[in-house]
Amino acid sequence: MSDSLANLYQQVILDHARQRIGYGQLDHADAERFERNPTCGDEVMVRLALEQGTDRIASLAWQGAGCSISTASASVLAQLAEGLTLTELQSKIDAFRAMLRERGDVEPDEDVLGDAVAFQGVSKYVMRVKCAMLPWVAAEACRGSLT
Amino acid sequence: MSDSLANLYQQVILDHARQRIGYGQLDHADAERFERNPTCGDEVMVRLALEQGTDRIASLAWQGAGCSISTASASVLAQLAEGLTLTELQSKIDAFRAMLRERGDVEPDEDVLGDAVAFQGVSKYVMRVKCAMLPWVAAEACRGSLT
Amino acid sequence: MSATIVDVSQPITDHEVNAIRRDFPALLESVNGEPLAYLDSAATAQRPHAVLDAERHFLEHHNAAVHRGAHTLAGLATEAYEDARSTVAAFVGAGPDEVVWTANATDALNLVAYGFANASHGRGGAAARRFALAPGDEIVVTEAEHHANLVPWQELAAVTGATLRFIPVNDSGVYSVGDAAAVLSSRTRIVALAHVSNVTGFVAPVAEIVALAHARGALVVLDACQSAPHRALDLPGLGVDFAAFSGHKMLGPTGIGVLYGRAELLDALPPFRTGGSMISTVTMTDADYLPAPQRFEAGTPPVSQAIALAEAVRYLQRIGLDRIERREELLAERMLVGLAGIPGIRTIGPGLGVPRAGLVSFDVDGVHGHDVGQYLDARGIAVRVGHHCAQPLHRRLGLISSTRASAYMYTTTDEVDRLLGSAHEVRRYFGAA
Amino acid sequence: MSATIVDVSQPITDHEVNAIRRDFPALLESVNGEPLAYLDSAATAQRPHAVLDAERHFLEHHNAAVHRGAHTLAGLATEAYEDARSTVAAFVGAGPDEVVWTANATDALNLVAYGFANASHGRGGAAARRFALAPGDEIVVTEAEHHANLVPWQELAAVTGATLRFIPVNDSGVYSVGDAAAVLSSRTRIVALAHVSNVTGFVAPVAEIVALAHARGALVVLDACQSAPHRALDLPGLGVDFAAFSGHKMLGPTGIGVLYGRAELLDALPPFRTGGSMISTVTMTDADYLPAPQRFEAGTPPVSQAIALAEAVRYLQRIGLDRIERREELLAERMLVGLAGIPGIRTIGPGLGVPRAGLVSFDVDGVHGHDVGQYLDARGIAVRVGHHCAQPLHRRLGLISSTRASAYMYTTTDEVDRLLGSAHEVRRYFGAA
Ligand SMILES: Cc1ncc(COP(=O)(O)O)c(C=O)c1O
Ligand SMILES: Cc1ncc(COP(=O)(O)O)c(C=O)c1O
Ligand code: FES
Ligand code: FES
Repeated sequence: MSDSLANLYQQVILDHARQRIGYGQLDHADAERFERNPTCGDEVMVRLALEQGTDRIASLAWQGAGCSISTASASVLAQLAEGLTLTELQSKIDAFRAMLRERGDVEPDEDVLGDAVAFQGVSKYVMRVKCAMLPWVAAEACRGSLT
Repeated sequence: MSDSLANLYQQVILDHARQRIGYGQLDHADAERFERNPTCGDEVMVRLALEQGTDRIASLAWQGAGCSISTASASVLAQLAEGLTLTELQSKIDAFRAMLRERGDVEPDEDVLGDAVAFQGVSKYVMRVKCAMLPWVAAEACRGSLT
Repeated sequence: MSATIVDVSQPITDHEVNAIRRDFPALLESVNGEPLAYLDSAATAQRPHAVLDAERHFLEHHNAAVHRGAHTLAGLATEAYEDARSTVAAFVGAGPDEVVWTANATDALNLVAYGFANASHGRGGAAARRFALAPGDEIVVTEAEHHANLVPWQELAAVTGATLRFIPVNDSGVYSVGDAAAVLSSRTRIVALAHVSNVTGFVAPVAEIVALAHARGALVVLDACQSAPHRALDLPGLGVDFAAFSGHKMLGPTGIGVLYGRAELLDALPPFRTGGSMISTVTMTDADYLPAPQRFEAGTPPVSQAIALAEAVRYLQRIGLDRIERREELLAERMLVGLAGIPGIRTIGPGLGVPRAGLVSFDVDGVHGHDVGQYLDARGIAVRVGHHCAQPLHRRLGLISSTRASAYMYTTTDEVDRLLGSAHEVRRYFGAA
Repeated sequence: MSATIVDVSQPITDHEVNAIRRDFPALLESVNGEPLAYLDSAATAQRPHAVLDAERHFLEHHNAAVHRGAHTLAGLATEAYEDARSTVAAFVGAGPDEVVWTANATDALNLVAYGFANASHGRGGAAARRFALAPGDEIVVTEAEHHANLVPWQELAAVTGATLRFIPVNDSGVYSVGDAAAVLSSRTRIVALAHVSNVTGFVAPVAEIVALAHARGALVVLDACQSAPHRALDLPGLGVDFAAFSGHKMLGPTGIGVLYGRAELLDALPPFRTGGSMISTVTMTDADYLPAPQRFEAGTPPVSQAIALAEAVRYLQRIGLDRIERREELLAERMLVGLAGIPGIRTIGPGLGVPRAGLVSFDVDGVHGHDVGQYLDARGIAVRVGHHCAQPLHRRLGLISSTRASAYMYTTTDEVDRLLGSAHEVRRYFGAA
């Protein structure tokens, strides 16, 4: 059992779930999006602020209640997003989604995804893929509203 | 196959189905009852006339459309009923019903049932028991309305 | 089935049928001392080992409640269940979100009718307003419908004040596109028709009627009960808006039916049954509904039945729907020619040369349907007698009941010939000839 | 099951459980390298060989459409199907005409709610007028209901103008007869309640509430989903007017549920689904309905599922419902004591010493339900996490979700202990302790 569990709950994930990078409000947000997983009722609000006059992300913040996977995923996302252009953000979202859909068949690129590669193990748990995607789906919608 | 078929369609039944004793109207009826088998749509109207001032059946007539079993059964009933008191009629109806419910375990009494004993084989065909009972149920209701 | 499939445009051969039959345990039964000739597949089909095994395997190894659990079995069960939906959806050319599991085809048709009724009662919000009916609106069915595609529309008309009209059939029990055009109008909101009649075997001109209906702003509901099991179906290609069929007529289980609906319509139609698994948020006073198909699947769905049905579909695809259709055409022709040649027997439905499904209904002059059925049964031949849930059609044809022999991919030429042989004798036996 | 049953008042012993388990193939599965501990029977139960075999035997030898055929197989199928009805009816103390097959319990509850709705829309003639609701009438449910016994009543209220009221629960999720009395009034027309809560395990004071309701002229609808599988039921004895339960929670198949209704009421309630097999005469404009139960069984019913469910009932009866109830009481107590003793774990529902069913739901402070479920699953323990289709109850208890462990006759003491052991560790693992 320990194998399968450790594969899903990588230490990075457990840590992020506790640290919650980017948890909170923003003084000013250029976009915000609320997402909900109807199966479990988990919710996340993602807010995004750009560096003035650019399409570069100044800060991504989130609030909500969810499982350790969705929480850690939001934390990782907030960490990763800062300083990216919206286009760069989208390519990371695409890479993250591709990794989760692959069921672990392709080795994810740590240069692109950073801590988010820890979620590779989630791809084997169909019911949890949605957990991991939840904040990223919200961020993708934020980007969509800005472009 | 011929065994099982001959057991159901006794020659007496096939003959009665063609002869249709008692088929038609009555000039005057003391009671009448319409019965319908909702599964197959078959219908029978049974009419009953008493000898004036008595409870003795002068005549039982019927009309309707049905299978050979229900038709023969009406014919046999009409033949049997003439001259019976209403109480005697009821005891024949009871004996007929008992025979059909027995699934052939008890030897029916030909003195009581006459040609109707030919319906013993019907008792093995759950779907056809209703066919055989149809006119008798109508006759029973006629009797009920007169007593 | 061990037969090697050669040419997909050719009917299944007699030889292949013999191989196919070994997959169906019930076909080995004897009845009244005779080998069973099962000519009642239009009522319910028999099931191959593969289907029985698939359901049992699921129940012995992966059984769990779907969509609600986080544990491994629940995950496996959910995956198998949703894969089954994709398989059955693809079978009729649809997307997985366009397929709703129901209890049977009747339930699927009621789901649509109640969706309209609920919309008419103001349920379902703005999106559902397009389904609301009122006096002046018309619902059109044909005179040949199965009660399942008639009575729900009568009820819908009764509770909304809409008018039910019908496309009449001729003395053979069939109708033309022109007959339909004469009844449809700009008041028509719904046209409900059978793809293949379960009594006459008539194949409806669906695409033409869809064109007529859509030109008048009406939606088309197809009763595909007698087509889905027997011919390749492309529902989006046909253009119908909703369609219904049943598992048990296509080698699958009872307890499951399928509603197809165009995605856009399903997402707007108000729910039918309400309860668990079809809501997102529930308070004591209110509930929000999930999108289709979940919004129509209240409570624990027919999980093992869905998995078995997907296996049935795979079995049908292995044999080939076109080859099944061809084979049944040949059998229908043989029945039709044979029966029409027997004095005192009148066949119902399209004549020779007109496309028809693998079934023939007939009337035996002077012999009641139940006696015909019983006589054939004594010879091991299982046919259906009665009104086949189509009383108005029988009334129109001057009949109370008829006898129906229906074939499937596993029906042998010999079985048809046994039917014909016995049909020859039946009138004499009952003294009608 | 080879165990010899000794004393019908004693709980099933550990030894007997081991024998029983051999009848259930799915209990032999491994999950993540650990033997499966299936503690999710309140969602769906596993099926014994006897039930799987009975269904398969029917399908291999007697499969045919019921009620419509005159041939031998159709007769055998109809007989088996109606015998199954009698068996299940007797199981709850009812007559065969008081039992309607439905798709699941949710469907059964919707059938009743739609019966009232249709009566309110003027359907069903004079006999149905007693079911018509109008503004001013009240429908009463409890705050602890499963969505299946809540949302249909919300819909009924919405389309009739009736008001939905509820019996509130206390901080443990339970309510008293007094709480019910405070809500019921002469305006109450329907009281709908669960016999046993699927979240708290609370056993409702049904007889007392029936007395209150009947004194006010209201009808009582019982959700018996969590009682019928686990304790002896005498529905006429309890006095309820309608009751619903599902096959899949009582060792039987999915795709079948049961509605019980007092004969007099069932014969007066307007139909729900319409179509074949539930009518006597149909014209193009109108239909006459058969009496109950047929009038509620439109289309091809779940035939093989009914036969399997009857076998499940016989299996339950062989074990003994009282002994099952006793056994589950012991297991519930063990779970309750064990879980309540773990720091950071809060159990929901009645406390020790109060009757409860064999299930316990709990909240783990600082750990999300899905993480709890996943953690247990990695140890082979299958539990349910989420709102268990009872969002209002969870909201009332200040929770979004909970973890539920539920036992059945085949649950071992060891499985409960494995649950308790892992529950001890879960907070530490996720850094919450
Ligand atoms: C108390 C209760 N009511 C109703 C239901 C609904 O049963 P089904 O999903 O079988 O319709 C369930 C089970 O999910 C339940 O536990
Ligand atoms: C044409 C047609 N429509 C509808 C039905 C109803 O199907 P089911 O009884 O499976 O709901 C049938 C079969 O009985 C049918 O042949
Ligand atoms: S369990 Fe809800 S998002 Fe993870
Ligand atoms: S078949 Fe209808 S009464 Fe015999």
